[in-house]
Amino acid sequence: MTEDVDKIEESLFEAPPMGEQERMVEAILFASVEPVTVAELEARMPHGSDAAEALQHLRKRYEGRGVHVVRVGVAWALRTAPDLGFLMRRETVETRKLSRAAIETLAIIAYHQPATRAEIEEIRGVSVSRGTVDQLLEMDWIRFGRRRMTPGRPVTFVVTQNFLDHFGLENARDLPGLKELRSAGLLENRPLPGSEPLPEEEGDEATGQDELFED
Amino acid sequence: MTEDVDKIEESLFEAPPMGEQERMVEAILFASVEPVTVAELEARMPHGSDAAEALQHLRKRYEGRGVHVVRVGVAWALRTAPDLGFLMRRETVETRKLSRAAIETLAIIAYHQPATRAEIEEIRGVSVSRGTVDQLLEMDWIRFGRRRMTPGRPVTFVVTQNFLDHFGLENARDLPGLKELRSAGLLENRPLPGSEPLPEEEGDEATGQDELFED
Amino acid sequence: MSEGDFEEDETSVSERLAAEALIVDVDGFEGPLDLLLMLSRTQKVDLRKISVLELARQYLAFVEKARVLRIELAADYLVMAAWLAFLKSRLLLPPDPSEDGPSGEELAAHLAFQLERLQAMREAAARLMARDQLGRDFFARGIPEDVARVRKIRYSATLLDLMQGYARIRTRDDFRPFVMDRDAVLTLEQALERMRGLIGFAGSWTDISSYLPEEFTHDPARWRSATASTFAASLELVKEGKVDIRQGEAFAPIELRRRD
Repeated sequence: MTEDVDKIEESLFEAPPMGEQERMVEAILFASVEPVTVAELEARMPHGSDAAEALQHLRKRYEGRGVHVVRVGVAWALRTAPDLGFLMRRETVETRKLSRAAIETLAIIAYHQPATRAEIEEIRGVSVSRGTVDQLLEMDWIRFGRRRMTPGRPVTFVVTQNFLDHFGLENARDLPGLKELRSAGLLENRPLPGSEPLPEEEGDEATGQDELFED
Repeated sequence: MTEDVDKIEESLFEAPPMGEQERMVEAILFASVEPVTVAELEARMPHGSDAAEALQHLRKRYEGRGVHVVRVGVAWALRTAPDLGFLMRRETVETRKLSRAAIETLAIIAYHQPATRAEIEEIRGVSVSRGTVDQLLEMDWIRFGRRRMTPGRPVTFVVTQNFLDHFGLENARDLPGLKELRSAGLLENRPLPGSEPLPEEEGDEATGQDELFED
Repeated sequence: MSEGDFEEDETSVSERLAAEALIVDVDGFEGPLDLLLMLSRTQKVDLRKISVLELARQYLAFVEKARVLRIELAADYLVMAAWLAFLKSRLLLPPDPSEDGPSGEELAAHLAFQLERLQAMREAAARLMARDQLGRDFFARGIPEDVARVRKIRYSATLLDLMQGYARIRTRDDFRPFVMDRDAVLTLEQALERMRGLIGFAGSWTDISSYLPEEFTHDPARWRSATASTFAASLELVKEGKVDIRQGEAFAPIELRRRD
């Protein structure tokens, strides 16, 4: 430490060589917790130093490097090169189970497509939240189908190729029917009398499902 | 964002040129306060990158500069050149003053690691207070090593990467005077004549300092 | 402790002052080994050439003085004093061939080793602390650019989830209004009406469970309700003289037959 003080005092009379000044600017910019002005640099460097010139040398030295000397207002700082920003992100993938509402909405769309929001709500017996539909759209498991040619021309939803890929289905018609669900023990209760017949038991189902493959 | 992802995916097939890899290592080390391991570097760099080689290039490039590439155990970091410390008074962090007991305990662990509490006490001739060990653990300068395979399975202490970083050591073998102390037999665990030889004497000494580098 | 007195007389004024400072500072010592190391410095020789006998004398004199000044010494200082007294006797008396254990010289050598090792660790600690230190002499990046942790949430669902979800909706168990729950109940009237229509076919003994409505046999709640009401309806029909009813034993099937 005393040596350093000597060094400073010595240099009261003679500024260190520019290469040395550049090193100093580099170290100060590196270690500072905020951008540093030229005046601050000079206040910390040995007397007679020319921080502005040292900065220009340093700036040139870092051209094209992974780190740049950048101007922040009236001050200077070192920053990683913008094109390497992708290195500063660390992606962690977290797997979460889809909510029950989302699963049911998805199932209704898959079995009844094209399905309007009103139809989904009617089948589920509760309203479908915007978030649920948005989530499924965002996951690219459903997409908008053609509008219904009914009053209000409501949008319809259909499942996507991505959905089929995820569930290992050739097409949505491969979804197991209620009979299979029952034999798989998934259906313990019989459907209520008066509830809609299963899509695959009805003729219009075929036209519905075809919509998926039209565009 | 998506461009970056594309970039990464593209490079699954071809690693970027070494100059580009060097820039990446530079950017990552610049951005981080903590030393970064080669494995971490490679995990963040495009597939197929050779961070170890890029590090060697980078280290050479920073030779004699105001900032150095330093090795800390199995990790790497950028640190200002020690000769410029006098410029950084403003950045100096007041470290908690360590007691004499804490400093000696730290040195004994560093030079004898892995060291049990009993060994530390044997060397210092007094019991080691819980507070001393806790303080060193809290500063992240020591950590628990493997238990000794001796009766009672005592815990051992070893120094951490943070310790190496703080004292500018590449690894624990670089401790000042380590070789001399060892050749003078002063790192041996010599039991009191006539007493039961300490079981850990068996072979443990040889592995002692090396333990740090096993994991 | 005449030896201690003798030694005190022999010591110079400065050494006496040093010895007194030791006493006053007794709390400042990190145990008896530390004190011994301090005392050993008065011999002004390499630790390897130290006179352990002399050191033992100094230590015992110190302990004696502390006793005179009524300074409470921690137990480990006294343990060390006892050990040193033993060592001293070993070193001074001719070896007793009948006695086992290490010689005085061996014990003295070990003590010297301990002192040397402690001294070496002290010096190593000092050298360590004299190194350039992070945050004092060299510095890490002042404005770290933290790695943004992008947490990507991937939602998962299996085909089974999808099927179960759909099955759940189709059965509407969860969404049926409360009043609809009466559907799980077969009333006596309903059972009776049903039985009247079916009883004509019961020419031989028939288990009454075969009269349960088919759609009521899968759900335990409905099954219970239907069984109870069908049984009650059967008794009503027996009362009306339309059927006979029997049960072989407890828990055996209850059977019906049309009464002709």
